[in-house]
Amino acid sequence: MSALPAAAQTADASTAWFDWSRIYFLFVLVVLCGAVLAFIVLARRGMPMKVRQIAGLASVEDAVGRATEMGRPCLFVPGILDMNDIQTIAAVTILERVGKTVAEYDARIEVPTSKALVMLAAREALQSAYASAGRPENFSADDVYYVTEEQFAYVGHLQGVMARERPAACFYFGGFFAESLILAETGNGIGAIQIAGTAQPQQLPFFVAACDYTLIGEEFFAASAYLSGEPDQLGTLKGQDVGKLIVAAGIVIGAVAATLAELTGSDALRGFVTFLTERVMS
Amino acid sequence: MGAFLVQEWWIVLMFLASLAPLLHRLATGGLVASLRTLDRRWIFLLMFWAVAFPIYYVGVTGKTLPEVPGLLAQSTFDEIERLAPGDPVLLAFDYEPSSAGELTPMATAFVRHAAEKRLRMYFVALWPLGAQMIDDVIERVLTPDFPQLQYGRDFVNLGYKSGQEAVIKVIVTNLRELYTTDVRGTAVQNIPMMEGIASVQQMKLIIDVSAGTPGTKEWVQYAVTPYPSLRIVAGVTGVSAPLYYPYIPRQLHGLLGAIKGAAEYEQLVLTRYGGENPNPKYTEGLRRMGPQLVAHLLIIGLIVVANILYFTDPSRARR
Amino acid sequence: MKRTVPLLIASATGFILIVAYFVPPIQAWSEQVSVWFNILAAVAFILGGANLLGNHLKHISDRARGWGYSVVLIVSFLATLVAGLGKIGVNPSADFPDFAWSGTYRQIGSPFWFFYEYAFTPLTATIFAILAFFIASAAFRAFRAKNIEAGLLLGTAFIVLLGRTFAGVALTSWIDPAVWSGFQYFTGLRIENLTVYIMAVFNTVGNRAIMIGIALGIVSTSLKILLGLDRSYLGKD
Amino acid sequence: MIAGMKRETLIWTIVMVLGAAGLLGRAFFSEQGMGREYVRAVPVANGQWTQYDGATYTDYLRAEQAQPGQTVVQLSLPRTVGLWLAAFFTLAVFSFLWGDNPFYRIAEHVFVGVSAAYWMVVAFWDVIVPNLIGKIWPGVVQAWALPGLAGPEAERNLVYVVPLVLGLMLLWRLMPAGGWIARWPLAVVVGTTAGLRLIGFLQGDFLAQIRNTILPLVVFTGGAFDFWGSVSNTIIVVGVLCCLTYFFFSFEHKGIVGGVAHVGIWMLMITFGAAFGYTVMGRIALLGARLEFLLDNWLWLIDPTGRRVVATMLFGLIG
Repeated sequence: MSALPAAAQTADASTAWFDWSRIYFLFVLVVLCGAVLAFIVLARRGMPMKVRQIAGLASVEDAVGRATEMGRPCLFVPGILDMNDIQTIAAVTILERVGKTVAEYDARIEVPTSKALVMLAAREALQSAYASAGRPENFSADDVYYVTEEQFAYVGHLQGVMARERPAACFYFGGFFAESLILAETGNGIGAIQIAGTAQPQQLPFFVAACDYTLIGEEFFAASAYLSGEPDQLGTLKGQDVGKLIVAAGIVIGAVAATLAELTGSDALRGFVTFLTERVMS
Repeated sequence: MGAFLVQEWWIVLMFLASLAPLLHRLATGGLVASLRTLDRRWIFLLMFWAVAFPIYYVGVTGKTLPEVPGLLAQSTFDEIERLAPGDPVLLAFDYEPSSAGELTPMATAFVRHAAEKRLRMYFVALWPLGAQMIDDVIERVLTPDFPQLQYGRDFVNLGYKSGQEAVIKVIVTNLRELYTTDVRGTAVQNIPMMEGIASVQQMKLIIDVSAGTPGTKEWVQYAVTPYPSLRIVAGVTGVSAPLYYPYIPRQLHGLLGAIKGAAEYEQLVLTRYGGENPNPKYTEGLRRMGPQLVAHLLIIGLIVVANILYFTDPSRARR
Repeated sequence: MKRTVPLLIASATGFILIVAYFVPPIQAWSEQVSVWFNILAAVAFILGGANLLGNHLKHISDRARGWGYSVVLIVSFLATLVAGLGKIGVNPSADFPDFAWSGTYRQIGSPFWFFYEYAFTPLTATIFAILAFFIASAAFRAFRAKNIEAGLLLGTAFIVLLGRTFAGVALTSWIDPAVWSGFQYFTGLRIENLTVYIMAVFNTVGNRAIMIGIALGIVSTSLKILLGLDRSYLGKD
Repeated sequence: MIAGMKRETLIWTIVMVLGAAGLLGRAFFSEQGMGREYVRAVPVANGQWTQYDGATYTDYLRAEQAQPGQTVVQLSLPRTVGLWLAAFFTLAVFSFLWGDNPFYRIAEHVFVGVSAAYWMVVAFWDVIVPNLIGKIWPGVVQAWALPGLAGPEAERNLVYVVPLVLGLMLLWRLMPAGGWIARWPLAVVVGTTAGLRLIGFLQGDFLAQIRNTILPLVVFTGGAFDFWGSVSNTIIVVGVLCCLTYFFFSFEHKGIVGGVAHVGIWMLMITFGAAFGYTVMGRIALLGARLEFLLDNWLWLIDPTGRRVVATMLFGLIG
């Protein structure tokens, strides 16, 4: 159970067709994915999927509506990461949902990107949004454009765009780093409604402090499901909840066992805790 | 201080003149009412002076604030101090110019400390521009102050490799699979100090200067966690420091956070090796603590004022 | 063909990589794929550059508002590009003097280096630095103890800020067992210790929960992509 | 009120312009002047070319003192122009804090242009040449840009035809018709991302964080009950559970669930506050570095690193 035999085991496994040291991991993977899949199936069979309100998402439509009234554009920033990050892919999915609202309101949305691949994907998403809103003719590929790879040049450009075009609604979804507060404070200076969502823990404080609504971590990934309102999308959220229940159960069982082991000094309990942490969760 | 203000009267004059309109408005328009409608550009201006004035003061007089090293800086220092001359250490420079303001003082102090200890230094970079940062520090510290140290014998710049954390995973078991040459194009087998170095595991210590991803977290996850005999200390930016606390002390053996960490560590290195009149390049962090203090006090003051305004706001009760 | 095939491609590559994690002979595939991604991203630069050029040329030919700035942009873009790709002013590598192209494109003193050193570097660092101003204005506006949540946010930030300066340390240095022996139970309240405690306990709690949540979100998002439920990036036919 | 504002702004602007002019004048007409860059000529490759390394004013004066009229350390006109450009860009970006203006827009457009091209050049020389062309046609790059390529690195690897084909499909976007083919490489990227991140996050973050949270609520250190250790562990375990409750999507935040979720939000807020406080440090350091650039490198008003030490000494002698 120490580090050495485990390493030896891995070495043995390199010639086999299955890495047995990862069997517990496979188990965890199957359980978590299974929970999500099960709820997708249940949703398709018509089970009602009720989820709680998330204030930030309920206000997306208001923000777009306000922009329309004021005759100003919306700004959508998909973060500074490339398509090899799930946050960016989630942002593109959210863009399609937000874009649909924009198309329905006949508002204008501008999507500057920092990566060429993101530009391609965002164009596809926005075009499809306009099509599903029944306004394919209003889509303009020029609204989604590439700026530059460099983080701060991109931010400098966004600042300029905000100061000049004064968007009434700003959406920041994706992977953000130091630019989070620059964007949020510039947006605040022009009086825009700002909704942000990211999975970069260290940037959340700035969005929380300076934006009107912030989706924290998991909420950000849930946004596309919420905005779509489709039953099987909502089902995946229920699946995630089951995942959290499993986590909570694991922590409670583990902590109780560890506490008892500490109090009683029982080797069996200690062994169980070690098995849990070093084998199952290694 | 008084003599400084008299001698540099013009900066005092500019300070007062630039704030005169604000003071005028506060005096005539009512203190609380004016503060409530304060244009944020006045805050920007205050911030400017809070940083510019101490820099000028420190720059002209050369005085710095005394620094009391904290626990983490002390353990970082001890990790390097306990090594013996000739021990190999890996210096990973995972940052670029945009964070150089915060990290250069640490990089300088780390390299100086390692050079004073006569450790063998292997430089690598996981960020494309990290290789340039390495060259900078070699040119700034090793070339002028340690001319007896030879490239290839005492230190080597292995340069940047793309692949982010995948690089760590590979070099922790086999350094030469990725690093076939150094940054100058010399084959690794022709570099004397590479003899006997097959992987990162032979390093007595990993010193990481990190501005984000890939960086300290990845070194901890992919090098130290699977090979617990490895030890690592890191100098990181203020924004990323909170993320690393959970790894202390089992997976991360020393941590310098932001300019404060740099200043504390500089103080330790100076106390041990400094001499009376240290070269200014080794006190960069200490110098920066002056503006740091005034700016922190300004922000604290702003928060206090904002809350007084909030709690005395008559419209608050109605809401 | 336009949408089904890519969907199948995405699912297949994703599932293969998941399986590869458990099958030792093909575990290295995941690293291979990362290298491929870097190549694709590099090729995509051509698309990005073409888009940038096209946009600003259009601005100029339309005489759109502020078209002069587009001229500035295009000139700086092309100048940097030509200087870098052409390795203008770069000497061959000292080890291979006969190979004209063997020098490094970053050579100090070359035109490309000039753009880097005197435009790129100061601009990056300065845009980064204006964050200090925004932190001050955000602190003044947003850090008001309107409710318990905001109060906690501001209180913690306050303690950490104070603890990181020499003033804060001086403020609580009187909690010292040497002053009164009873203080030995309260040294944890000294501001520098309080900071470490906050970072090690509360900060760990928050970050941990956020990270677990994010991981679950990523699992479910990835699954939706592999199942073809999330396919915005492929557009409509 | 508006008239008052305007007068205020006008006065302020005049004061600042006068101040800036005074500053420039003071720096310019001082004994040593301001804002010049020097270089040192170093012969390379047996004198076939000359390389120009950066030098300080101190170096120049020393060289002149040793041998008047020498040509090794010289004033560099291009670098002096560069320095002034850098100062202009710095001030132009700061001017955005006042409001959008033509200077900022020039800086912004230059930056976008230069940086877009910069990263294209980096991608070409660091990725396309070694990792694509070099893998498929190693002979070509060997004869052209990478003569040092040798060993296993120099062997042809036809697997790289796959990214080449995918790349060409991507570029098909530029063609008038059939742009949809670019969706294929995009699908490969998105599919691999989904697969890799699914595994990566479950293993790296998810399991590791749960594992670290399995802690005994009661801690004994050396046989004695450790009160603070127990409190910390209890806060961590209970806190993580409360925060997880906050993230539940199935229940409204009401009743008991609401209460627990609220404790979770409090924990998150403390986390955010701590991170905010920590970050302030780093950002102020960056501002300090920029202001130091203006005062030191450009205006030559302060000299913390001794670039002009001899200068003052010499002039002191003359004066």
